[in-house]
Amino acid sequence: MPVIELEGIQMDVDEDGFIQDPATWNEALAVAIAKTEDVEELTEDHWKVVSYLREYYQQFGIAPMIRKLCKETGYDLKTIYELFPSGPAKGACKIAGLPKPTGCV
Amino acid sequence: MPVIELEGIQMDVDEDGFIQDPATWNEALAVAIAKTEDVEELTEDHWKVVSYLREYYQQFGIAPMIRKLCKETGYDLKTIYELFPSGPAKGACKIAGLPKPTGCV
Amino acid sequence: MAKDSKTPLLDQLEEGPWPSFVTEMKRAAEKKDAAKDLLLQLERSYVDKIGHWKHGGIVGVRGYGGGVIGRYSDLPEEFPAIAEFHTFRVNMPAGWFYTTDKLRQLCDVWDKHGSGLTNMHGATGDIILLGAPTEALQACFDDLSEVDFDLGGSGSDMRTPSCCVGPGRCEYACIDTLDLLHEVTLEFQDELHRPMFPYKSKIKIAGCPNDCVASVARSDISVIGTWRDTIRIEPDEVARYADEGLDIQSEVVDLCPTGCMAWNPEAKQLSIDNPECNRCMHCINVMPRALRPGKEKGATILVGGKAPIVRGALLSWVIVPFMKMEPPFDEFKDLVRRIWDWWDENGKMRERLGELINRMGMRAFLKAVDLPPVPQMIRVPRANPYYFWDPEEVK
Amino acid sequence: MAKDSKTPLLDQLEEGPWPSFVTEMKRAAEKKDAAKDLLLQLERSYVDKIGHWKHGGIVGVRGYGGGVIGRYSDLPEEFPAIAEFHTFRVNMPAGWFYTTDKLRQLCDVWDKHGSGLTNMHGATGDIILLGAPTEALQACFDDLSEVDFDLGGSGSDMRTPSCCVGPGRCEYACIDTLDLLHEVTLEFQDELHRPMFPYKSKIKIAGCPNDCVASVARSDISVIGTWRDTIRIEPDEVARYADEGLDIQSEVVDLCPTGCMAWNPEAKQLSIDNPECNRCMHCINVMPRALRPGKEKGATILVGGKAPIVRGALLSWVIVPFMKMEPPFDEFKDLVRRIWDWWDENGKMRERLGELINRMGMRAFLKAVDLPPVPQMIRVPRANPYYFWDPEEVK
Amino acid sequence: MARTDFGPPSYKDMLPPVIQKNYGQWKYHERVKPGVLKHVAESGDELYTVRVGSCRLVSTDWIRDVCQIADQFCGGHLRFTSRHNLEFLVSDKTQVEPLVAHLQGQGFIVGGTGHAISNPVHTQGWIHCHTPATDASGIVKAVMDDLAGYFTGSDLPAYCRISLACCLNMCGAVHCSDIAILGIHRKPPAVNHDVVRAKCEIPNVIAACPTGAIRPDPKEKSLTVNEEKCMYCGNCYTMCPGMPLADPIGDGVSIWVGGKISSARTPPKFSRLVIPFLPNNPPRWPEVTDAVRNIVETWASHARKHERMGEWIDRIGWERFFSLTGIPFTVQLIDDFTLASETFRSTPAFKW
Amino acid sequence: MARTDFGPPSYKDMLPPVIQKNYGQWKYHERVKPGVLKHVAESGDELYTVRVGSCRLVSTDWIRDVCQIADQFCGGHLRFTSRHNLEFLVSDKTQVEPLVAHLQGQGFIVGGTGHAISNPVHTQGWIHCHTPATDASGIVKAVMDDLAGYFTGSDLPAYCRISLACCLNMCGAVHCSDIAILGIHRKPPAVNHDVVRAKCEIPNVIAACPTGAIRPDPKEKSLTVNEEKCMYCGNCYTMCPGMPLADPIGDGVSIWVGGKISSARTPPKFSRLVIPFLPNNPPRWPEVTDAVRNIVETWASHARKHERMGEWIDRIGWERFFSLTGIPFTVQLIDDFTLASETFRSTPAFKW
Ligand code: SRM
Ligand code: SRM
Ligand code: SRM
Ligand code: SRM
Ligand code: SF4
Ligand code: SF4
Ligand code: SF4
Ligand code: SF4
Ligand code: SF4
Ligand code: SF4
Ligand code: SF4
Ligand code: SF4
Repeated sequence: MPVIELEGIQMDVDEDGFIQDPATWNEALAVAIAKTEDVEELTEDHWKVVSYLREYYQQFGIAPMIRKLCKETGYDLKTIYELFPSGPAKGACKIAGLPKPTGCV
Repeated sequence: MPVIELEGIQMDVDEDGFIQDPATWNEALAVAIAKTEDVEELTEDHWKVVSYLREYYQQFGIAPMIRKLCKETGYDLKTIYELFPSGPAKGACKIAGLPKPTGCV
Repeated sequence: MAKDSKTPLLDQLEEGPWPSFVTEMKRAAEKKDAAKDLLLQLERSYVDKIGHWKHGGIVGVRGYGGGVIGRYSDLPEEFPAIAEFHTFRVNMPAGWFYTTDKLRQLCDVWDKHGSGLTNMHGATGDIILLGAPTEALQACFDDLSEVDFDLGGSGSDMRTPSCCVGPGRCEYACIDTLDLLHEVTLEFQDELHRPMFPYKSKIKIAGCPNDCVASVARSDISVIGTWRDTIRIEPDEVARYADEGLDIQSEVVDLCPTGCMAWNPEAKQLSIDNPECNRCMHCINVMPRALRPGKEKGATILVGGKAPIVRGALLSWVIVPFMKMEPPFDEFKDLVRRIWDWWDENGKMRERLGELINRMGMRAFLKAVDLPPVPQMIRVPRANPYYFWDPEEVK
Repeated sequence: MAKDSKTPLLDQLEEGPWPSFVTEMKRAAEKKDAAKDLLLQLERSYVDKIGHWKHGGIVGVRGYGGGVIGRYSDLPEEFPAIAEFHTFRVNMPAGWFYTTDKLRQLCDVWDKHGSGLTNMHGATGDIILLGAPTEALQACFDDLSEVDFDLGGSGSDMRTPSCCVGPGRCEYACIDTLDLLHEVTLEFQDELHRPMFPYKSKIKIAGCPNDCVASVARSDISVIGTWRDTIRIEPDEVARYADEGLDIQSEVVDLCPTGCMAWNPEAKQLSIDNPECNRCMHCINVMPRALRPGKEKGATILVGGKAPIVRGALLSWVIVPFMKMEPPFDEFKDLVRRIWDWWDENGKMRERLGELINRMGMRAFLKAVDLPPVPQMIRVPRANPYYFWDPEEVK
Repeated sequence: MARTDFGPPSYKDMLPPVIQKNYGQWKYHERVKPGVLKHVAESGDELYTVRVGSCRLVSTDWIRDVCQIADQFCGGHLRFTSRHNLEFLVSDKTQVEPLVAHLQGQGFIVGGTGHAISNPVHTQGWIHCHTPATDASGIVKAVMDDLAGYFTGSDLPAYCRISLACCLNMCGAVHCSDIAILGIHRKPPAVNHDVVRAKCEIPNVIAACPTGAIRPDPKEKSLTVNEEKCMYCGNCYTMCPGMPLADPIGDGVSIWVGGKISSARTPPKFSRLVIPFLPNNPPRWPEVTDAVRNIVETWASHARKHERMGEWIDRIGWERFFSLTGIPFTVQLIDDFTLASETFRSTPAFKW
Repeated sequence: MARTDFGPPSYKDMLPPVIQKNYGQWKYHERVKPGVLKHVAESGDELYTVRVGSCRLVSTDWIRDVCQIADQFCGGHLRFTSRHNLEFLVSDKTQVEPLVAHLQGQGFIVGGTGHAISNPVHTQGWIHCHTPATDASGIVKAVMDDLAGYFTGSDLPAYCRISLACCLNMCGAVHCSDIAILGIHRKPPAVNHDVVRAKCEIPNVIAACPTGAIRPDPKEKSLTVNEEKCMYCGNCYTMCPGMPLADPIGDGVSIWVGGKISSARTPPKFSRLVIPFLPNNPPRWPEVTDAVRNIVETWASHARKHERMGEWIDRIGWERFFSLTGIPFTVQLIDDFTLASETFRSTPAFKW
């Protein structure tokens, strides 16, 4: 199983770089994952999205639908892609430590 | 609204003689109603059926289906009609103080 | 029609060529207060555009759970004679055949106890005796039984089964509808009189696919006569129809749904490719002198038909393509028992057989009643890939 | 085929008249380890009777949420060259027309970054570039974009729309399928590349009711060309077909589903009762020299088609019987937006448009997208009495 | 206690002698003229049937009247049909015309055989039921007064079966009629909490609703109805008197066409909604009689011989049915119940 | 960052000159011979199309090969069809025969036009997908090797479209094919709790199951499957890697017939299940090729001209389809999903 290394701590991730145990997520880890997804720095805007995703996931056990994400965070899809160039699923969810979204591909 | 009179106490019933407020049911009342349904005396067998009906109703808010009634009390339908000549709905349920069964007629 | 009539609206329904129920009500009203009050309450409904009966009613006679429909006016002060106005469902003789004696006996009983109004017949087939007070019920039933009339079904029981005239007057009858009906009714008296099922269950029997008793649309168990061999042709009569001016090509051959007929106008010869015939009856219907059902007769059994409550109307579905139907009809009665057993065991309250099959699946039903799957059961095979396997099969 | 072949099972698929994908894989395997390992893993699947890919995979290129399907071998040690084996969905040109130059550019890019294997084309219509490792993805896309190839759809987005050859080569085309396709694809680039919907959404465009792109069965929004006036007849050509031996009566007239044609063999005259024609295309298909669609052309819009996941397959349903289709196709684009808006607002996760309409009712859909009910929308009216009224109407 | 479970009188005792003799031995029949059938047995015996319309809701006096006629002409035998007509069974050919004349003289209506409009199957309506959305006997009378010529004649293209049910329970087989007249409610039940509390089996009422519109109301120990989801089927009222739907404005009549029962040529079919609402306009429901006549006449003038309503429509298409009859197409006709998707059109092949 | 959202290459730049000139001005076509079409424009210009079968899974070498042929004969233009065939577009009539000869010499298979069996639409199978119950390319190769004569000839009664999908997702339009070959699983998912816990959105997995077979397993923080209710659709696996269904014995192929897409004569139809299971028997799946050939040949020898598979079956009836093909009728063919009641037979009119 691949691992990601963060300041000495090793973390199991799957092939796509999603962390395996959502409980191990922390903010420092998010920063590290962000780098792998072309996000050099997590700004307040990024955190707003990330926090929303985590809260939603903790409450409902799933990732929100995109429309909901945009509505609730106030960012349109364009902005989300500016913040997370690899998009909400591969980018934002991964950084937020959610399981890999399994919708259709 | 029609009334039934039982040792001086008057009780609202509907046209078919079903008591209107199930909470007012008591055993003496059952005996009185029984007389209107060709049941002269409530034997142990009768009480077994009546009690089962009341318990079921209290738990589920409905009268049991006949098959269930027979299975659970151990009396076949013939016996039920011997006990309650006007049948489980018009006879037994009425004596047990259940609301009028509203299934199909 | 008097100027000061109390029923000015209904009076208008005494005019016109079609027989008038208002006239009938008035005739009964001359003798019976109940009929008079019924007329007046109906007039009120015509004014109010709303019915004036209370909900439900549960009344009956000793020993039976069904057969009487309770009904109370919601205007008992105004119409006291119909404050209680319960109807009897009286089991008719098979095929609705009567001697006038029998009918008069019935009238006598009803004139004595009830409103003098009837439905000849109810939609299920019973004689409906319309309206008697609670206290008259038992006595009326006692008198009915004196003249050999028993009650029909109501509530969650087997409803009064019915059948077409069949061998009584119809040359198409492939089964003895009248006898089967009578046998079945006698066999299931308990099921008829003592509601015990999740909901009502209806049996209707038609002698041929014309289905003159509408069994396919309104019975849980539909029995429809048919044959297994070939249509019998009377060549001379074919020619006679042609001579009489019937256009056999356009009225018969072209309308045959399977296209299995051929007509040679020169030779005046009609031929049928019998294995391709689906026995729809059309050609026989048009040329009854010339064509007749085959000789190897029996019935197709279909189940599940019903009106829309609760999940939508259903037409019955073929479950036995062919069953011989000979007295004492044990094979059929056994099947009915197996079907009811499964339904009674699994059905929810107010769930008809067809709905239960829809909920649990035809597969489960066929297995439970032990019938083999055959293509005659379906119009088309499934279009969805959602089917099950017995784990035993997957090895 | 060498005796010591590592792919004895697959080798058997190099024989026979039909072109062999195994041969193609071997050709690619000569140059690419990934192709070789793919071949070996497939042989393994042929032995094990099971696939050897892991579940899912979510990879992509910058700025896009879809267009690449992630895939990982579940035997990465044995087949390291396909441990990561992601495919690109590359948006094809409308109608799958290519110049050889363009195709060679594509091959160059793919030979550089990927396995050298492709699907020409995927079932949705994309060019499928089969298999590249994660690290190659961005570079490969960069090079693709250099030669003007953009990605198609994947995930919960508008999928790559497709269309039939239409006016490019077909005399039946009632709309400019190629142009409409191109316009729509450009218009909805954002929806194509950035999944934002409850689930996938497909658009397919056919030039006539022959539907050579199977739009009715596999697109959420199906556009099918048709006409509103009368079929054009070339009487001389009709006669010529007859002279050439076509049996116009049995092959054309008798098969017309509406029975609106008549053939006079003596006069060699064919007539069509056009208002009764349903424009099924059959007669035109059989006699293209003689018959042609009318001149007042446009499209019927249908929605809801899809494969069986989750609630069963659906064919698309007519919602607009006729829409003129002229550039810039604003009416159509607006309608698509209204449809998506409603779906996006109300759809559950993984609920396709057709399923949502089934769940919320056609009535709700028509109201939301502002389309009037017309009989052309239905095959038959409802058979159940369960319909709704706006309280406003009940007064 | 009275004896029980003895069953109906035996049909065997009810059959006229000619039937007893030729039981199951009928060979063919002919339609002598409207209202008169002739059945011929293998033995050569003939049986004539004279069919008479009945309003079904009859007095015992009427029964005695017809008994007397049967005594006079038919040796004391008669029968009723599955559509509630009355049939006089005559074994003596010479009695047929006198009987017909006698009947007509007494005001009976002879007909209903062959390609005619026979007696409309119908139900109780305001006469005896608690759930009707309209009357039964009254509309039938009004419609048949208008169409009586189609009962006494038989020159329609095929059978045309008209039926009426006064509520969605559809007593009778109206859901498979050439023309069905169906009473409908259009307002959700007005919940009476007191009644619900006292008289209703709450779980059964909730389960009874086909659309899941009913929820418990724990505060009231009663029920609430989500009015948006209610389509007024009245099923909850059947289960519970506390949920009445009847309303003078809400209630009325809908019209359905194209059903059939027999398997002749085409399999049985359901009737389909074509007019979602016509008002209750007693005593003669002119909107209803007009609508029915329009449909009958449009069919009669366009259908081919032997083509039932539904077969005709299948051939010409529903879009053409609406243009020929001039009936407006409204959104209610589009299905949105459980099998709705089967009713949508999945082809661009339709008529304008 | 690379530029984005520029869209596909414009088709306008891809069209050969004859098409550019006659775009939208085609007048009629003729089928010259199997694999060769001739389209004539209003201008009188002619366009010949030579169609070639393709296995769809091709190497870049193959693409370069066909490009070279297109350069040689077609001025550097070619196209693919919606069924993945390759088409050479020739504006010079004299080039047609040389091109055909050249193609055949190179081992290409020319055909697929008119009343033929064209290229089977198919999917990934074991090549690239994670949910297959069978392979795609392998079966297609085996079936088409067997039926190649129907690709190169065109004397079938009508089109016969064969399609294959390797799982119930049915990529491609196999659900409306004359013959569909569909991979199916027959075992419920083997739940891997660790994976479910770590990787799956539990509520979505539960919601994904069409039969409601999946329940939460709170103890394991995972899921359980009610195996009696599972019909192996694989939808849960799509949502969650912890629920694999693939199994060498459970997996295999089912056969469906009678679907169509075009509206010619009859509206589009779904294909219907006729063989619920055939084993995976690579590399040549003989049970599948036999079954398909049997169906094709039975149809071809019984259908009338222009009668597609489904039209033929509609005419003769499904009971006759089973007797003519000799395919056994099994209980799996009887629908028990949501619209099941529409598929049952409600008439005694059927064939023995
Ligand atoms: C009297 C009769 C109508 C008539 O005027 O002829 C009738 C009258 C009633 N029917 Fe019926 N049904 C009558 C034949 C039918 C038929 C026709 C048939 O049996 O062939 C049907 C359709 C076939 C079927 O059963 O599906 C029919 C389908 C219903 C239904 C809907 C059942 C369903 O599953 O869809 C109900 C509702 C219910 O059971 O709660 C119903 C309920 C009723 C009730 C009991 C009203 C109620 O909601 O409780 C009516 C009592 C009226 C009264 O006060 O007298 N009635 N009912 C018919 C019985 C007479 C007889 O015994 O001969
Ligand atoms: C590549 C392709 C098959 C092929 O070999 O050509 C394909 C491959 C997959 N399809 Fe598909 N679908 C492909 C065209 C289709 C089509 C046909 C079409 O688009 O015209 C359909 C039926 C039409 C439809 O959308 O309804 C189709 C219906 C599905 C479904 C079921 C969707 C439904 O609503 O019923 C799924 C399941 C899902 O989305 O989770 C699915 C899912 C998949 C997945 C992503 C597997 C999955 O469960 O996540 C497959 C990825 C395979 C891989 O690893 O490469 N694929 N899929 C086709 C796309 C190529 C392209 O872009 O050109
Ligand atoms: C008397 C009766 C049976 C009974 O037991 O009471 C009966 C009797 C006959 N029917 Fe019927 N049918 C009777 C109700 C029906 C019904 C049920 C219904 O209407 O509710 C049907 C099904 C209707 C439907 O399909 O919707 C019915 C569909 C037929 C058919 C098929 C007609 C068709 O083309 O669809 C025939 C054949 C024919 O007449 O060509 C038929 C033929 C006949 C024949 C000719 C049979 C015979 O050889 O004796 C009888 C005389 C018919 C006539 O009226 O001209 N009978 N017939 C019923 C008379 C009802 C009435 O008073 O009008
Ligand atoms: C090239 C292509 C369109 C494209 O954009 O790629 C095409 C081209 C033509 N189609 Fe098609 N059809 C094409 C896929 C289809 C499809 C889609 C599919 O198969 O997935 C259909 C729907 C199939 C179905 O109904 O299941 C289709 C149903 C038709 C029909 C209707 C046939 C019928 O009777 O049902 C016609 C009319 C005819 O040929 O008589 C038709 C007619 C034609 C004509 C004659 C149109 C014309 O005038 O040019 C073209 C030559 C047909 C031939 O092969 O003989 N085309 N055609 C597709 C070739 C696929 C292939 O390689 O085999
Ligand atoms: S169903 Fe058949 S047998 Fe019975 S009366 Fe009608 S036509 Fe005669
Ligand atoms: S019974 Fe029907 S299918 Fe058979 S030959 Fe007569 S018309 Fe044709
Ligand atoms: S769908 Fe019509 S216009 Fe398009 S290619 Fe096919 S036949 Fe031609
Ligand atoms: S297009 Fe179809 S419906 Fe119209 S005339 Fe031709 S065959 Fe008939
Ligand atoms: S149709 Fe409805 S209202 Fe009429 S009798 Fe039957 S249950 Fe009563
Ligand atoms: S009338 Fe019907 S839909 Fe409305 S609440 Fe009652 S049961 Fe539900
Ligand atoms: S049909 Fe199933 S297995 Fe085949 S490619 Fe599509 S999703 Fe994958
Ligand atoms: S395979 Fe399908 S039916 Fe079985 S549990 Fe998974 S989702 Fe449910």
